[in-house]
Amino acid sequence: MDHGREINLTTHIGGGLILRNPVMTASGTFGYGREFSDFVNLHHLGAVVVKGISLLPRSGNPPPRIVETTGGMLNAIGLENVGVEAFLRDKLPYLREIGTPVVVNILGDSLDDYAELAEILNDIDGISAIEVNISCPNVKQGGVAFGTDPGMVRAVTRAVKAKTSRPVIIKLSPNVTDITVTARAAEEGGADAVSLINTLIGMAIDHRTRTPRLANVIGGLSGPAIKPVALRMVWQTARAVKIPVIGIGGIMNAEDALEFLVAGAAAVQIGTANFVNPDTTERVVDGITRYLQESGCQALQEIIGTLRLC
Amino acid sequence: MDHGREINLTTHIGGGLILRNPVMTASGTFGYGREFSDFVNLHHLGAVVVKGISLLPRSGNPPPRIVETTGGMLNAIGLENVGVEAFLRDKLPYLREIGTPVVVNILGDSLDDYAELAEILNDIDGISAIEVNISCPNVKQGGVAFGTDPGMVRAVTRAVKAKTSRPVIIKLSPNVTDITVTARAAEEGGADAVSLINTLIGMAIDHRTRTPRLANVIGGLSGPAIKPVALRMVWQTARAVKIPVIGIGGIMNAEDALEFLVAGAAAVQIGTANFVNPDTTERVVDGITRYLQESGCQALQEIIGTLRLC
Amino acid sequence: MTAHQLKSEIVRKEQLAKDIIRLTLAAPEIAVRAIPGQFMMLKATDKMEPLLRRPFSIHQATSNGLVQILFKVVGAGSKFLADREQGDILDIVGPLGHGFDLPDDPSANLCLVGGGMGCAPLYFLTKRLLTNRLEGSLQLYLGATTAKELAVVKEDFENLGVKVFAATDDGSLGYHGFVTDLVAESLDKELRWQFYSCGPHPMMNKVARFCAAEKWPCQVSLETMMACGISACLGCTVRSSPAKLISSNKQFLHVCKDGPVFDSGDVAWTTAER
Amino acid sequence: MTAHQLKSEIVRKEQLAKDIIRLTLAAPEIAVRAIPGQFMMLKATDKMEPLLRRPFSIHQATSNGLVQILFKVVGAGSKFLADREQGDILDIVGPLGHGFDLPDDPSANLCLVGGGMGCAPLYFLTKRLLTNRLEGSLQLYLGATTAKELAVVKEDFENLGVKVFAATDDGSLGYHGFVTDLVAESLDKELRWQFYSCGPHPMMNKVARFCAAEKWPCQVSLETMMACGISACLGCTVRSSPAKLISSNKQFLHVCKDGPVFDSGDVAWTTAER
Ligand SMILES: Cc1cc2nc3c(=O)[nH]c(=O)nc-3n(C[C@H](O)[C@H](O)[C@H](O)COP(=O)(O)OP(=O)(O)OC[C@H]3O[C@@H](n4cnc5c(N)ncnc54)[C@H](O)[C@@H]3O)c2cc1C
Ligand SMILES: Cc1cc2nc3c(=O)[nH]c(=O)nc-3n(C[C@H](O)[C@H](O)[C@H](O)COP(=O)(O)OP(=O)(O)OC[C@H]3O[C@@H](n4cnc5c(N)ncnc54)[C@H](O)[C@@H]3O)c2cc1C
Ligand SMILES: Cc1cc2nc3c(=O)[nH]c(=O)nc-3n(C[C@H](O)[C@H](O)[C@H](O)COP(=O)(O)O)c2cc1C
Ligand SMILES: Cc1cc2nc3c(=O)[nH]c(=O)nc-3n(C[C@H](O)[C@H](O)[C@H](O)COP(=O)(O)O)c2cc1C
Ligand code: FES
Ligand code: FES
Repeated sequence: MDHGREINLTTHIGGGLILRNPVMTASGTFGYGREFSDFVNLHHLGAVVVKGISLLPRSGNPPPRIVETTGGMLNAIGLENVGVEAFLRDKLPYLREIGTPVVVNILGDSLDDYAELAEILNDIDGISAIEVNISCPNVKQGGVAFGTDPGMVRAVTRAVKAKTSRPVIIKLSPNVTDITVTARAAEEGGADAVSLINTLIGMAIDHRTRTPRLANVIGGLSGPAIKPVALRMVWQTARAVKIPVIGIGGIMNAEDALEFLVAGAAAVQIGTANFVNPDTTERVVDGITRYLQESGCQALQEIIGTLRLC
Repeated sequence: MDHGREINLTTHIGGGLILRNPVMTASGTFGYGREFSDFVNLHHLGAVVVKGISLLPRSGNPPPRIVETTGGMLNAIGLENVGVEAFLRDKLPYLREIGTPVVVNILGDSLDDYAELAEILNDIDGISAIEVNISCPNVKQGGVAFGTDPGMVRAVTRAVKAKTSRPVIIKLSPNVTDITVTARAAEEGGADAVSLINTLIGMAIDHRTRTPRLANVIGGLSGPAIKPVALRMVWQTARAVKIPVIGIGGIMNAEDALEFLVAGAAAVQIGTANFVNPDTTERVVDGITRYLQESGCQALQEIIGTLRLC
Repeated sequence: MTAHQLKSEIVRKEQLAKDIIRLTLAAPEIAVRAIPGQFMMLKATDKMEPLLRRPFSIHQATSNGLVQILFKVVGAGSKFLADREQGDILDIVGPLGHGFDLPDDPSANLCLVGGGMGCAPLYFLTKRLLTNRLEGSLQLYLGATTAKELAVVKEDFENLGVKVFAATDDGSLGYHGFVTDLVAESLDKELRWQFYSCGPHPMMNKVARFCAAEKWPCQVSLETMMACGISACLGCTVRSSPAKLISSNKQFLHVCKDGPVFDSGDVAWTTAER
Repeated sequence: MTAHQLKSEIVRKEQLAKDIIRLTLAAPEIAVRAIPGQFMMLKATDKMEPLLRRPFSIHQATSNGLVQILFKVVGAGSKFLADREQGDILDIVGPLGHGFDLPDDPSANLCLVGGGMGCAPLYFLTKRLLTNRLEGSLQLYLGATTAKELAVVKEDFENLGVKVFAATDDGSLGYHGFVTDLVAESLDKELRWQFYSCGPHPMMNKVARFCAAEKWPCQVSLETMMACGISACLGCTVRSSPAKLISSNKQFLHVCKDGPVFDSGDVAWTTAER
């Protein structure tokens, strides 16, 4: 075994975007990148996905916003963010300097919001792709999440694609009966890739006070508890669509990441693990590299989607 | 505090069925009751729900059938069971003797299977209710699970109700976009109660061998990892239907059970916890009793559905 | 601000009371930068449960590269830490957050009020205040439920040459009652005081109201649930006070970044959300 | 069959090799009923991870109410158990499963073949076989990767007055090679043997094939993933052999109930599913 051997870790995540390695950060768990500069060499990451951005700043939900559960956590941050203007002014320049591909995660209340955000971001230098968070309520249509209706998924995807020349990644909600249906809807709408999963909707109660543990009552479940569900959905989706699939959900280490890659993910995103160990992303890059060296692979592509069913 | 004080733990779970306490066993995790007689006084339970029964015996899936995950486990037992005939002959007599209400969980490949099972069981003494597992593929309709389509849920419920005078509990699948839709479909079909959740569909991969850890590739996720999702669905469902809701999913102790009761469950079922501590069910009964005593309640009903939203 | 993730050796473990532990950790990079009021996030398991790190105030940071935490066992995370022994390695991240602002004026009169484990950061603060050659008076109040919880730390403060006004809920040491009542009864109201407080939320709430009434500046160290401690999760919010909302246009503040130490006038003292 | 769930004290802990531990547990209810080849399910955490109990063979059960397990640290569960100390309490369930069938004929020639931790139940079996005043010959083969893993248990068997034929993968003790090859080379094939075997699947597979060829009866102790150990989860299946399928009409057998000890001819020796 030649441990010094160079491994080709590059991976295509759609729309012509090639990452130097498959390890991305998950939106909302890595701030705007800078927050992790003490712990991670940001140059070593495949891409940084920033906290979800809306047209206007949002202050989010009242506290308590987070609660720990067995093997996971619930969050009801409420999509707090600085808004696109402040993001471009205060946050993007730092990331642009780093040079690692920046993926901007966007969210909105209506098709128009998404379209407008896509248009604004299209003119900006230093943005490699747009990731569309469709797990938000469509305020104009009764508050049902965009991501649970294939028609709306198609429409959001089209609306964003129409306004941008950047690769568009549609981030799918796992709170659906059949994720391959929404994945295909995104593909039909012109998505360059899909990423999944966003959080599962969950809840926790303090039985003594008989109150919800989150002010928002319900929140999003993330962390290792959801990994089996995420992996299953990634595997199903990778078989159902032709565009690249980015795997997310409960990835804590390189072994977990490899499971997603073997299941068919072209890249992975790391979320909750950043809170547990702020250096997780870099460690996962190292761990994948080591595994490939040890298994005699030359390139990451040799393992993607190689799950053997007997 | 008078710890000796008698608490009224009785609870209605629909169709006139009253349990002495709200603690039931979850199907497939408690065998046919007898397996736990060394560890639990079966007289102390609210009800025993037996392993899912089909018309003919089933041998189930090839091994490996189980794998542990963070805070949970995946199973792909494949509905192995002795079949209704052997159940009635070899298993039911023991339970009948115990006298604790017996709920028979049934499963089938078609509407006719369910109807036939309901009819067979209707004539039998010592069966308090029928629980219908609708997380099974409808073989005649392309293999989509009955439980994911509201139309099929309504149809199965009607088919079973038409053939039995016993209370019918429809056991809902969590692998749906909106559980209140299938819950209402069951209610419309005439269900006396709904129980939820069945397992979430998940998967695990051995990244070294690049093979699935379950021979069946996908399996059902259970245990504390899924509790937040289960609790959220129970809460949503309790607000959406008028029939009793039975809460299931990751209940490990009395505190967990109380969370479900506060969220609106009329009773709870305990599954995976039986494997971890075979005496869990009895301990949960004791723990709920102690909690009610300590909070000065006279009856279980004083806490059901008492979640305060601020 | 630079933070570090370190594998840190436990060089000393002290069991101060039944459930109160003090750990001394070798963490030169943190010790050299730490400011009183700052905290660290400690990994409180070698498994996935509890999943998240746990925040603990820096109880002391010494020039020879050591930091201390003083904590009470309240759940699984603190239990794990309490079960570690000398020589064990802990994974720690720090120093984090915005600490106490030290007085510019050396003649300021300072009043420190700690309740329960709130004494932890106040010790570091007291030491730092004393090194800044103080002319004004320094008054220290510590409250606890019972003598056993207070005795050891009281002595530590006294060894710095500071008089401790003690209050216990059960009267087993010092004043019988709330430390805040002791403050109200015994503090010289003729002077102008700068308050520093850390302890249970209702206690700090009282301190804050008291100071607001007297128009004295008051800094409080708040606690919330934290997932990251490094301003990435946005989970650690408290509501801004109406005044702060107007001045900053921010509805919420983040304890791990804007705090844990705040001007008491900047935060909304609603108890409902806690 | 009656099983018990007990809080059982560790009365002795022995570190037999780097990763090999023997625990002696006070469990009178289990000790009095245990049959060689049966196992216990041990709770291997005080938290939720690992969630499930772990199965371990009964290595010895004594008339004074003690049971032993002998195990290797391979993951989180066994690590937890290895970290327990004398005086700690473990939550155990047992005795479980169908053990070895002892020979009816006191003049039967018995051949025991253990590999790795497979020696654990064979010790209990050997003791029990010896108490049944044996006329026939008892031949014992033990295999391990290296001398260190074998040395201690070998001595224990020898203290029973049994000669141990040892084989190690690295040749550091006894025969250099697989224990199955040693059996094939050294066993007197003129006699009729009853085999008892426990060890890695491929090893038992070889033993089973060897016995099938010679038409000798052979009992093997199998391992699978187990969630409950008490025949409730139906997770611990192995495939029936074609013969067994025909005779019993059962496609699968359950290791925790039908086994862990099976007639080697009853199970399908496919390795693909493991
Ligand atoms: C900035 C900061 C500094 C702190 N400094 C100290 C200190 O010096 N000494 C000390 O004893 N304690 C301190 N705490 C509190 C300490 O973090 C909690 O006691 C600890 O996290 C509890 O973890 P657990 O797993 O033992 O308990 P859990 O079982 O998690 O919870 C027990 C109780 O602690 C609360 N709690 C749990 N996690 C947190 C969290 N991440 N933040 C706040 N509260 C929590 C819960 O609401 C619950 O009431 C501090 C908290 C913060 C935010
Ligand atoms: C009836 C029976 C008797 C056993 N007797 C002994 C014994 O006397 N001494 C001994 O050292 N070991 C024995 N084992 C194996 C022992 O149960 C496993 O080594 C142990 O469960 C591993 O747990 P872990 O958490 O340390 O490892 P994990 O991290 O869970 O897994 C490590 C390895 O052990 C395997 N494993 C995990 N859980 C189980 C399980 N429940 N059953 C079988 N294999 C598993 C995994 O596939 C993996 O290869 C026995 C197993 C069975 C089924
Ligand atoms: C605190 C928190 C905030 C999040 N914010 C966002 C967000 O703004 N936009 C988004 O698309 N996903 C968001 N997510 C979801 C994550 O990006 C990720 O999809 C999910 O957490 C599952 O991955 P994990 O298990 O690795 O955390 C957030 C998750 C957490 C825990
Ligand atoms: C091994 C196993 C077998 C199961 N078999 C059945 C079954 O036959 N019928 C059914 O309706 N549910 C079955 N379930 C689902 C449980 O009844 C329960 O709904 C689920 O496990 C969630 O509860 P828990 O987290 O408490 O285990 C099974 C679950 C497990 C773990
Ligand atoms: S704890 Fe994560 S932002 Fe403050
Ligand atoms: S381990 Fe559960 S049935 Fe055998």
